[in-house]
Amino acid sequence: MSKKKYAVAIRDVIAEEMRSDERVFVMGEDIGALGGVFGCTRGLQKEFGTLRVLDTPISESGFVGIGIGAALTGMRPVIDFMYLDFVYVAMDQLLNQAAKLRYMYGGRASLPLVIRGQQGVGRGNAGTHSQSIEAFFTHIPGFKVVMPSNAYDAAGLLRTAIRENNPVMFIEHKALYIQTEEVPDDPDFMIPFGQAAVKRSGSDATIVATSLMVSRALEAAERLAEEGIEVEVIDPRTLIPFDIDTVITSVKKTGRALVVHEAHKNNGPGSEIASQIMEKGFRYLDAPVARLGAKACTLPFSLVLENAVVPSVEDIIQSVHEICYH
Amino acid sequence: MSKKKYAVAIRDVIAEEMRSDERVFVMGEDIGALGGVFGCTRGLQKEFGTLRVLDTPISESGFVGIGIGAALTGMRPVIDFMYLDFVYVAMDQLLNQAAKLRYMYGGRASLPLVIRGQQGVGRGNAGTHSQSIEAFFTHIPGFKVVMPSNAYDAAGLLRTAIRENNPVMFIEHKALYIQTEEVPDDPDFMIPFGQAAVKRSGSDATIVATSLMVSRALEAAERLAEEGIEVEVIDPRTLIPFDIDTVITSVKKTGRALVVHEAHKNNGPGSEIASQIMEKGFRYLDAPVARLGAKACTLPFSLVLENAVVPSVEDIIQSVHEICYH
Amino acid sequence: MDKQTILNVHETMLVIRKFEERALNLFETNKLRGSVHLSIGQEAVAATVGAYLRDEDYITSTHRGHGHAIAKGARADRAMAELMGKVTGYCGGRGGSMHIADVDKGNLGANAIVGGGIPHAAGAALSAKMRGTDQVAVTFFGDGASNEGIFHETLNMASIWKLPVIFICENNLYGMTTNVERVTSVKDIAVRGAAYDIPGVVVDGNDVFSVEKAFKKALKRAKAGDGPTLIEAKTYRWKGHWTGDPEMYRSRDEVSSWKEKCPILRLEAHMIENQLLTEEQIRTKHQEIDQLIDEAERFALESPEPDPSTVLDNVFDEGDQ
Amino acid sequence: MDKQTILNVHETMLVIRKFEERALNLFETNKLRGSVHLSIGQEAVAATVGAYLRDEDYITSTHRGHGHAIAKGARADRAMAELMGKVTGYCGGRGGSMHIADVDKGNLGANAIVGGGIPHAAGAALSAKMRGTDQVAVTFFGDGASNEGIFHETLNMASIWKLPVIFICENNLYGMTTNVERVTSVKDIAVRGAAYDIPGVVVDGNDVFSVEKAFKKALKRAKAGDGPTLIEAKTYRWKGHWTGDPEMYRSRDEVSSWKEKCPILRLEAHMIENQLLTEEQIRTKHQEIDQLIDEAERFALESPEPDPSTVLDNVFDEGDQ
Ligand SMILES: Cc1ncc(C[n+]2csc(CCOP(=O)(O)OP(=O)(O)O)c2C)c(N)n1
Ligand SMILES: Cc1ncc(C[n+]2csc(CCOP(=O)(O)OP(=O)(O)O)c2C)c(N)n1
Ligand SMILES: [Mg+2]
Ligand SMILES: [Mg+2]
Repeated sequence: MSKKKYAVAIRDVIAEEMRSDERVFVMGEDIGALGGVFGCTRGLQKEFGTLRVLDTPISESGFVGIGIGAALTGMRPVIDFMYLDFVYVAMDQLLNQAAKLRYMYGGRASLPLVIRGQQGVGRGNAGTHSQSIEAFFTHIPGFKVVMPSNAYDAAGLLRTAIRENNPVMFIEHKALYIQTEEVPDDPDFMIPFGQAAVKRSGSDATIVATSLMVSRALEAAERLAEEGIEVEVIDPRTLIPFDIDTVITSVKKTGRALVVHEAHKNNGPGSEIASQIMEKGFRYLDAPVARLGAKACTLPFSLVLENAVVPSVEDIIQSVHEICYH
Repeated sequence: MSKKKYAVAIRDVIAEEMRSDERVFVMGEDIGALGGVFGCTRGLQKEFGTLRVLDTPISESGFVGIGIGAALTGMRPVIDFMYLDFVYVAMDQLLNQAAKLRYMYGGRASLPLVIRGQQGVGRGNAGTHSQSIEAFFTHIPGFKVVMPSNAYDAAGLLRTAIRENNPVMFIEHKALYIQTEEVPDDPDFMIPFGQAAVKRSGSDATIVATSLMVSRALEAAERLAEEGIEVEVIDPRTLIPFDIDTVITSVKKTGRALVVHEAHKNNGPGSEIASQIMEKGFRYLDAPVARLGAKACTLPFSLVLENAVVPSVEDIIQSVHEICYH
Repeated sequence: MDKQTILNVHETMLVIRKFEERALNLFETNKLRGSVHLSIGQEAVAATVGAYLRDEDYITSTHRGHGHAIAKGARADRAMAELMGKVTGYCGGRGGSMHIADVDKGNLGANAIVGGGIPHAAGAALSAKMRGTDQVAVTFFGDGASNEGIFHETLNMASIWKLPVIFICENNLYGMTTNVERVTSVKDIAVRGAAYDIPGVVVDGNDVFSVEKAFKKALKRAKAGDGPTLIEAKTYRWKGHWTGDPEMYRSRDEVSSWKEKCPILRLEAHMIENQLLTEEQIRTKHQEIDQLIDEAERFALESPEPDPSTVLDNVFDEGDQ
Repeated sequence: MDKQTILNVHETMLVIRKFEERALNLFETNKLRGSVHLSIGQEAVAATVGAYLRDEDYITSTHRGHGHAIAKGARADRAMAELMGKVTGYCGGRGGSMHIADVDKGNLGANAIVGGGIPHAAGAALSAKMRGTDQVAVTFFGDGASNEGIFHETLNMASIWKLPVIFICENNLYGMTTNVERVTSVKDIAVRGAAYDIPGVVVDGNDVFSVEKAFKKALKRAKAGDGPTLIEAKTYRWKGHWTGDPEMYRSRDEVSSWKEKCPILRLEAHMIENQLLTEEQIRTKHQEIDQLIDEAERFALESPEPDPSTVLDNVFDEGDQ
């Protein structure tokens, strides 16, 4: 085990995979000399050269397409998106191409392709640099969708992603990069997709939380414990595939559930999770499944406004109260 | 009243609005001489000239952006998308720009902009020409989202859309263009956004269905009536804003609900609707809210496969059985 | 072009022509459905390029892609089966006409999104460069596609990274119903190469020798590590954009003037003149290909429909890497 | 350039320079946060263009947009308030530095997406053409933005429709940390105009007269209905891409050589030489602007934060059309 920052855990896994597999390469904007805006590719260009750590022009649609062509022909690209919000300019290559080609080709091609990027609030970047947009990739079939909430998971899931034969959206969070955790040194340390982590156990309510919201849910749980409400907190870690079994097992016990994410509540990933909990756990539910997500407006620049949009610890506590005293 | 095809109803409203408001113009690919692949702009270029019925190059991202610039400066563009699947190449201009500019500018700008396009199955166009993708626009705030299921609604809602001061996604269905209905001749006939239509009343279960699925739901309802199950069928007509009140009123009566759409079930618009029904109608529910949508795979070309992916009348009947005999 | 290559190109053109004529016929008799875009009249481009590519080289193609697939070695029977959505088709009926692919044989796929396949070829070229092979990638696209942003982005990257990729724009004068001049700011799309420091060259797309000359030069340049070339082949599609197109955007005269420039008749005249084949031998060749297409049609018609219970297969690759 | 215009341009440059120096200072003392991109060193472009635009003309801008906004008439106080997210800011604190807009005054907005604002200017130009006015639209963007697809798409449409729009590429040699040469296939981005039949011209972006000459010509062309012009202004940003940029991608020497080409000092030398202002008068002008910026800072600091209960306002325009 070594204590590592989330960003460093990511960098190290990329480096190790590049060392052990010549087909792995990274491409993106400002990943070379700078090592990425968040340091996730720091030092790699020095070690692997300018071809395997390929600085691109500001041409996201084009370079995602180039990554697809490379993935179809024997390479394993890891594409760096700096801010995930920029995927909008490359959406066709992601959702009409990467997600669909294998299926449309009757399974006669594979696309080992990782798209990495960070999202969320935390740096005052305003509306087009603070979004949480995993729902696009949970809606259109073809991507695995990964959302590590800590350095340990980031390392284990990223290695799985790079060794996976399918397109993976690997969604980091800008506010987590400096988060530190013990990370295994095992160069084959992997966390399988589709296995939720129960971060805290409890008998009164279940919270399903992703990414940055996991820590807020845990903080809310501590405070709720003081009033005698014991909350179970589950981090699904991957949205596609989604470990509904662990969630239902918990709901069987608690009878109450809240889903919390930073993406907009309206038609957000929580809508799917809440619907599945209802479908598979209806008879255990003592209250409707609650959802928390960003309010239905663009993320504002002002910090006081931003704080009013994204779920806070207080919002989570209040929501748990509502489902517990339903 | 005049009997009109859905496509003609759309064409006529555009023409009338162009006659009465000089600021309205249309742009898109092959809309001029051809009048659009589905005839929705037929004859307009002859009447209004090549500037107000502007044929564009195949540059969707650019021309949506040009529409935005025109909308910000006093015009009211109606942009034709031929196949809505092509919005992926223009997603940044839609979701980071059109949806957000007014908010990011502190409300000091308006964007009267209609994006029209058709989606869905029906012509054997395979994976990138058969999708139903309204969920993108219900998730990212900033668009009104309209899904007319018949010529009457298409006319009334399109006029509202063109006179609206906000970006509107006006989502047609390729299989509905030849559907015929009585349409009012009143040049001010408008249907307000956010008012669901109860297409059939019933006491045993509520079906919320959109677009092409409305007719399938009605057909299923007729067949279910034969077995004594009376289904209420609600067409929300607009997803943003969404008329949850009409749905809850129905669920109060029936205690059971099914949501049916052609978009993928996973994280589809039905997830949001089902979650809202649970949140606001939990105590009336005798069964979990069921959802039907396209299966979690790319739309296949083969007709037998396509039919296996999109909800059929039989699927709807089966789903209603499940919630009724829960 | 040596004799054998000429014979190959001639045969490929015949297969494309007759395959598509048959597809049209099957469409009109309701034996196949969906979007079927024919390249009849444009065969010289695909056939000539295909003749100079090896199995290990790559192509990407468009919605109008039957010709490119055949020129890259696709079998008429499996291609026809795909047009009918049959399980024996190249994509098992999942893709249809607009997505015929054979990745193992270097056909990275037709693409129903205009411009969508352009960067895939550049990516295959990057991959070849990274893997240290001498493979070359070719991407076919239309005049209309040259106005999509992805054309611009890809040419720039191909140039700065000196990728072994060849951009072939088949300028058939129309994007759907729209004349290229009405929507494209330059007369020759080839001049856009200069915006990326890429040589741009215009060729007669109905003349195999004109295509050959430019393509060979581009191949040499690509293999030498000097980077991409943009070739604009001026040509014409004889049929409507889609089956059923009323074609009100062009005159009968225009169509028939281009039919006079038929690339197949032109090559056949050359073959006769240079005594490569007699008229008799050409007629025999036509009959051979007719039989091949009959066989392809029979194969496709007799092939089974996909099994609906397999519809969720192959969303993901569940195998080991 | 007549005397009054020179004085205006000089004043505008000073406001931009001092506004941004102050913004940097406020950022470093934690009085403002977020993404703040400074155009210090590039002021000549914005100020000169702004001097020739009327209120009714339009601009669109970028993440590095303070200068463009000020040159189009933005008040320093409301702009500074926006950088602090205050309710008195141009966007009521919703947009921040990267989205300053004043649509009624023709500033259609800064844009945090590289290339995102380019088509908006073309759209405003189309709108002017449709409404029959003689308004002109200008879009500013960087060297990096010229590799985005939307640049290509917009230039093509602007050309075919002969829109009164002027494309101004501020080539400051870097996109973030990346030297333009490493990612751009041509030395002069201006040559890309030819790919759209648009005149492309390179100017010295640190020299107001060089910018003036090209811009006036472009204005004339636009107003005559002859269509767009692409102007590439070679310039340099003195500060890091973002506040805190370690700037390992360029040498101190390079930075100081460009500081010697300071557009403000250059214009001031010209003014003294031509007796437009004395050194004394210039000093007084500087003090005046310092005071303006002091005032702007005070205004911004004293302005209230937005009320969180208003956060859902203005997603939609609920008013009549
Ligand atoms: C992104 C996108 N926009 C529009 C279309 C609809 N469309 C299909 S083919 C076509 C015309 C293409 O013209 P061109 O590139 O010249 O190719 P050609 O059909 O002439 O071979 C259009 C507009 C599409 N498939 N994809
Ligand atoms: C679509 C998109 N991709 C990437 C970015 C991140 N980004 C912000 S500024 C910038 C560099 C822009 O360079 P240039 O266009 O030369 O403008 P400059 O910053 O030099 O003024 C990048 C890559 C972005 N904001 N939007
Ligand atoms: Mg064409
Ligand atoms: Mg720059």
